[in-house]
Amino acid sequence: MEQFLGLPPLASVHGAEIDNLISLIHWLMLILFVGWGIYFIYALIRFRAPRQPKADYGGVKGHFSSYIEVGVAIFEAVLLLGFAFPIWGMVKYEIPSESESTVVRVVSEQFVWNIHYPGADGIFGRTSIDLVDAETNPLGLDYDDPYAKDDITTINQLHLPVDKPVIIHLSAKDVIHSFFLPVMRVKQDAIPGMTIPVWFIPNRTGESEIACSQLCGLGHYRMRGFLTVETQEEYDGWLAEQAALLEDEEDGWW
Amino acid sequence: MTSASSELDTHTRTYLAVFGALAILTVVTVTVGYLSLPVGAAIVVALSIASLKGALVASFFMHLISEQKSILWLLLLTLGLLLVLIFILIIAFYDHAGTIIVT
Amino acid sequence: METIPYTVTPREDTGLINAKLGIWLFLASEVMLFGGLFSAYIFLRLGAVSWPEGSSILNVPIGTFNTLVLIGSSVTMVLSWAALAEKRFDRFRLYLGLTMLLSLLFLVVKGFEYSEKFSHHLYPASSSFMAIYFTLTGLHALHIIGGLVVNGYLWGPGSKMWASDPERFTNRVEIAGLYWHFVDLVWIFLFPVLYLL
Amino acid sequence: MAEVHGEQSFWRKYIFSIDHKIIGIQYGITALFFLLFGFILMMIMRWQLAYPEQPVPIIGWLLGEEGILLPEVYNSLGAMHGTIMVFLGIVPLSVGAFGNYFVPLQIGAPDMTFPKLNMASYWFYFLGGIVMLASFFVPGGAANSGWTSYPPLAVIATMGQTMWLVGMVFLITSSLLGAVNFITTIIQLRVKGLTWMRLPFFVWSQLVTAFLLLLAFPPLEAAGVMQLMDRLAGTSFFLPSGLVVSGQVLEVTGGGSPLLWQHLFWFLAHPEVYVLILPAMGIVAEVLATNIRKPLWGYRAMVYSAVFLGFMSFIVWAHHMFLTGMGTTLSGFFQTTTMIISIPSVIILTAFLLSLWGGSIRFTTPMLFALGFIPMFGLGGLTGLPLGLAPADIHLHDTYYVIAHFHYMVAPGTIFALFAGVYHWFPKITGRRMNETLGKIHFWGSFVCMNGIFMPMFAQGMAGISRRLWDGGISYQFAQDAGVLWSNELISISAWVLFLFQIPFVYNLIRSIKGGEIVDDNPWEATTLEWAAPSPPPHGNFTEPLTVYRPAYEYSVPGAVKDFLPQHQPEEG
Ligand code: HEA
Ligand code: HEA
Ligand code: CUA
Ligand SMILES: [Cu+2]
Repeated sequence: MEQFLGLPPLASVHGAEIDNLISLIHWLMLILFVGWGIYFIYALIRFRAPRQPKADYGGVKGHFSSYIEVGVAIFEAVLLLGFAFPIWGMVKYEIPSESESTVVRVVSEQFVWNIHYPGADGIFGRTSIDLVDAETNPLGLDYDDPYAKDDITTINQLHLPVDKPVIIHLSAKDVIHSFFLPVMRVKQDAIPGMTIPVWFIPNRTGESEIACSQLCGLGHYRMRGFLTVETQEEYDGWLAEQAALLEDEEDGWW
Repeated sequence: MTSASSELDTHTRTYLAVFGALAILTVVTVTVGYLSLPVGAAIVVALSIASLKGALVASFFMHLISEQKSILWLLLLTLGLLLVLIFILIIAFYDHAGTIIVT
Repeated sequence: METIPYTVTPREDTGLINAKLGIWLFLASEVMLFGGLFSAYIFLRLGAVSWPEGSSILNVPIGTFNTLVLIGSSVTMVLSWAALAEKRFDRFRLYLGLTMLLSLLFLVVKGFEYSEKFSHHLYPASSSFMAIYFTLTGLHALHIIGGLVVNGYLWGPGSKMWASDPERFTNRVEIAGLYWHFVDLVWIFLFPVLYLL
Repeated sequence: MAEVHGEQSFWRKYIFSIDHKIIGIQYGITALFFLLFGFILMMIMRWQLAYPEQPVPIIGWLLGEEGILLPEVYNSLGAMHGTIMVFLGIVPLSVGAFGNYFVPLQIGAPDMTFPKLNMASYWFYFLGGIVMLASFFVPGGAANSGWTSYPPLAVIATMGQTMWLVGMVFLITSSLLGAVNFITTIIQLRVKGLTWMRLPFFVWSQLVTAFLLLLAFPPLEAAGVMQLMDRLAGTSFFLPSGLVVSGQVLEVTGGGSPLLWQHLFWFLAHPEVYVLILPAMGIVAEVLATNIRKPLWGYRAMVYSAVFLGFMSFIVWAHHMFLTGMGTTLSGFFQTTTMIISIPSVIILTAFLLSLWGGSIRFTTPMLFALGFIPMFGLGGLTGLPLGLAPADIHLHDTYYVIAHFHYMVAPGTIFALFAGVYHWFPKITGRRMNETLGKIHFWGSFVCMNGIFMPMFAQGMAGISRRLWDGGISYQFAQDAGVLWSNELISISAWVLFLFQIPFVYNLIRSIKGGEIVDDNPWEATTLEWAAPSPPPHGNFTEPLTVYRPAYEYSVPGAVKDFLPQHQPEEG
C-alpha cells in the first residue's frame, strides 16, 4: 500500500508509524470504495428500467447496511484509539531531554528559514526584535551576550546528525508559515508570537528539502530550505566549519 | 377582553417590579465591584448577577416564561453552541504545545 | 392562495406567528454575534500579559447611570406594548416616545464617554482592552441606533397601521420590543464585563 | 405581506420582485455567472501551473508584464476562486436559487414568510458580489491571503483584503436574512397534512442548512469586524507583539492571537462545508427517488442523520487546525468528533445506494448527474478520513491531497447535484424540458474531465506537494523526484476541456427556455408538491388549496394503478 500511495521516501523513526496509519486508513477506504462500487454498478445494470419495468416498493430488507456502518465505526475507533492518539501523544509530548538531542531554533520569515544553532556552549544567545537587521542580523541576535558569541546561524541550511533526536524550536517573525520536512513526515505551523517545539529522529543520511506549506505571501512558492542529514562526524565537521567562518567574520569586523 | 384592564394592571405592576429588581441588582453589582474581590470571585459574582438580570429581562419583558417551548429550545441550542465555542477556546488556550513569546 | 398565513393569528401546531419566530431566530444569531466577540474577549484576556481593571479606565458611575437608562427604556418599551394591548394608543405613543428619548440619552452619554476617552488619547489601537471596549460598545451602539430607527418608524409613519390593522400593529410593536430588550440584555452583560471586571 | 398585486411595473415584477420564484431565478442567474467567473479564474491559474512562467494566451494582456501570471496575482486569483465558488457560487445557487424556488413549492406555501426580507437578502448578496468584483480593481488587486484570510498575513495585506471583509459582511447579512426566512417558512407554512416525516428530504436539508448559516455565520462576522478593526483602526486582535515584517518592527499594540481568527473562521467554515453538501444531498434525494420509481430506502434514518450532521458540524472545526500546535486533549476531541461526523454521511450515502436495489432505474440526464454524485461524494468523503486523523494529517495538511478531497465534494459532488437540479426542475420553472442528448454529452464529458482534474491531485498531495504554490512545486527537488508534476499539464487540460463541455449546457439552458419540448405540469411523474403547481407556477403558486395525505416518495405502491401517488392526491385513482 505504501508503495502504491507514492509517499515520499522515509527518513525518520516516527514516520513509519504515520505511514502505517495512512496505509491502514487507505485500506479501509479502498475496501469501502471498491465494495460499494461493485454493488453500485451491479445495481445500475440489474435494475435498469428496460430490464426491471416495475419497481419493488419494499426494496432491501435486513440489517446488512447497519453491519457495514457499525463496521466502519469500529474500524475508525480502532484507528483512533490504537494509532492516532498514541502517535499524536508521542509526537507532541514525548520530547526527549534536550541534553541528548540536537537542539535548533528555526525562525521563519517571508520567505526564508533562519536556522540558529546554540554553538559549542549549547546555549542560545539572547535575541531581541530591536536588533533585527534584515541584511546582517535577521535573528536579532545580541552579540553582547556571551552565549551569543559562538552561536551559528544559517539561512535555509539545516544540518542534522543522524540517529539522534532533534528538537526544533519553531517560531515566526511576521506571518504564519508551516515547517514541512516531507521525508521526515514532519509538519508544524510556525505561528508568530509563539515558540512551538517539534521533534523527530532522522534515521537516514542524505539531502532533502524544507518546504513551506502555509500561504505566507507572494514568495510562498520559493520559501525553500535545505536539509542535510549526515553522520555525527560529518555534522561536527560542518559545525566546526561554520564556527570558523564565524571567527573569520569577527576578525573582519573588528 | 373583559377583564383585560385589571389583568394588564397586574402586568404593569410586574414590569415595574422587575424594573426595581434590575435597578437594585445593578447597584449591587457596582457595589461589589468596589469591594475589589479576587478576580475569580469577582467574575463569578458579576456574571451571576448579570445572568440573573438577563433572565429577568428575558422572562418578563420578553415573556419567555409564557412563550412556546420551541423558542426555549432554540435559545438553549444557541446558548449551548456559544458555550461550546467559549469552552473550546479556553481549552485551546491551555492545551497548546508551545509557549507564548513575551516581548 | 394569495396571502401568507399566520401573520396575525398563530399557527395551531407551533403556537407562533411568523414574525415572532423570525425575530427569535434573528436574536439567536445575534447571541452568536456578540458571543463571538465575548469569546474573543476571553481568549485575548487569557493570553494577555496584563489586563487592566475596567474601572481603572472607564467611568463606572456613568456606566451605571447608562445601564439604568437602558433598563428604563426597556420598561417603557414593554409598557408601550401593554398600552396597545389595552387599546390606548395615546399612552402607547407616550411610552414609545419615552423609550426613544431614553435611548437617545444613552447614545449621548456614550458619545460623551467616547470623546472623553479620545481626549485622553485612548483609541482602539491603544491596547487590547480599548480595542475590545470600542468594538463591543460600538457594535452595541449600532444596534441601539437600529432600534431607534425601528421605534421611530413605529412611533411615526408606521403607526398608521393602528387604524387599519390594530392586531398586526400590536404584534409589530411586540416584535420591536423583543429586539429592544435583547439590546438591553446585551448591555447587561457588557457593563460588568467591561466596566467592573 | 403578499397582498394581491395586480398589474406591476417591470421593475417591481422582475427586478425588485418579492416573489420567491423571481428571487430564486435572480439568485440562480447571478450564482451561475459567479460560478463561471470562478471557473475562469481557475483556468487562468491552471495555465501557470501547467506551463509556469509562460505568457497566458487570450487574456494575457490583462495581466501586464508580458502576459505572465505573477505570484501576487496568482494568490489573488486563488483566494478569490475559493471565495467566489463557496460564498458567491455554490451557496447562492443551492440555497438562494433552489431553496428559494422549491422550498415554498414543496411545502405547498404561497411564498416565503417574509417576501421583502427575501428580496433584501438577494440584494445584499448582489452588493457583496459587486464589492468582491470591484476589489479586483483596487491598488494591489483583490484579496490575496487565501479564502481563509489568516492573519497576520491578511492584516498586512493590500487593500483588496478590506474589500473582501466588507464584501463578506454583506454576504453574511444576506445569508442570515435568508436563514431566518427559510426556517420560519418551513416551520410555519407547511400545508395541512405535511407532517415532519412527510417532508421531502430536500426541505429537510434546507432546514438544517439554514440553522447552520444562522448560528455559525455570526462568529465569523464578529471576526470579520475585528479584522477590519485591525486593518483600519490599528487594533491588534490578531497580531501578537513583536512582529518584524521585512526587517521592520511592526508598530502595533500587539497582544492579539492569530489563532483566534482561525478558531472563529473555522467555527463558520466547517459548518459551511456542510452547507455546501446538504442541499446537494437534498437534490440528489429528489432526483433519485423520482427516477428509481420507489421510496427512498431509510428515509427516517436519512433525516436523523442530516439533523445529527448539523449538530456535529459545530464541533469539529479545529480539525483544520491540528498543525497549529494543538495538544492531545483538544486534538483527541476533534479527531473523535470528526470520525463521528463521518458516520451520518455514511448512513445517507448508504441509503442512497440501497435505494437503488429493486428500483426501475430511468437513466435521464438529471439521474445521471445524481448518480455521478454518489461515487464522487464517496471518494471525497473517504479521503476526508485520513485528514481527520491528526497524525496522518501531519503529512497531508495543506497539500494537494486536501485540495483533491474537498473538490471531490464540491465540484463533481455539489456541482453535479446542482446540474441534476437544473435538469430536473427546469420543466417546472419554464414548462419545457431541456434537451436530453446535449445533457448526456454534458454529463459524460464533465464526469471524465472532473476526474482528470482531481484524481492526479491525490498523488501530488501524497508526494507532499503543498497547495497555493505559484509554480506548482517544480522548484522542489523532492517534487520532481516523486514524478507527479507531469500531471499538472493533464489537470489543466482536463480543466479547459471541462470548460468546453459546459458549452452544450449553457446552449441547452438558454435555448430550452424558448425552444425546449413543451411538457405538462408533472413530466417526470413525481410525487412531491411542486409538481402539483402549474408550470411555471403563478404568483401565489397553487391554484387550489392543498392537503397532504402521505409521505413524500410513494412510488410503485402495491395495488396502485399508476406507479406514483402524489402527496396531495386524496386516494388512489
Ligand atoms: C462539501 C464540502 C465538504 C464535505 C462534505 C467534507 C466532509 C469531510 N471532511 Fe472536508 N474539507 C472541505 C470540504 C468538505 N469536507 C474543504 C473545503 C476543506 C479545506 C478547506 C481549506 O483548507 O481551504 C476540507 C478540509 C478537511 C480537513 C482539513 C484538512 C487539512 O487542512 O489538513 C479535514 C480533516 O479532518 C476534513 C475532513 C472531512 C471529513 C472527515 C468529512 C466527512 O464528513 C466525510 C464523510 C463521508 C464519507 C466517509 C463517505 C462515505 C463513503 C462511502 C460509504 C463509500 C461510497 C462508495 C461508493 C459509492 C463507490 N476536511
Ligand atoms: C465550492 C467550491 C469550489 C468549486 C466548485 C471549485 C471548482 C474548481 N476548482 Fe477550486 N478551490 C476552492 C473551491 C472550489 N473550487 C477553494 C475554497 C480553494 C482554496 C482556495 C485557497 O487556497 O484559498 C480552491 C482551490 C483550487 C485549486 C488550488 C489552487 C492552489 O492551491 O494554488 C485548484 C487547482 O487546480 C482548483 C481547481 C478547481 C477546478 C478546476 C474547479 C472546477 O471544478 C470548476 C468547475 C466549474 C464549473 C463546472 C462551472 C460550471 C458553471 C457554468 C458553466 C456556468 C454556466 C453559466 C451561465 C449559464 C451564465 N481549486
Ligand atoms: Cu512561508 Cu509559505
Ligand atoms: Cu472541516
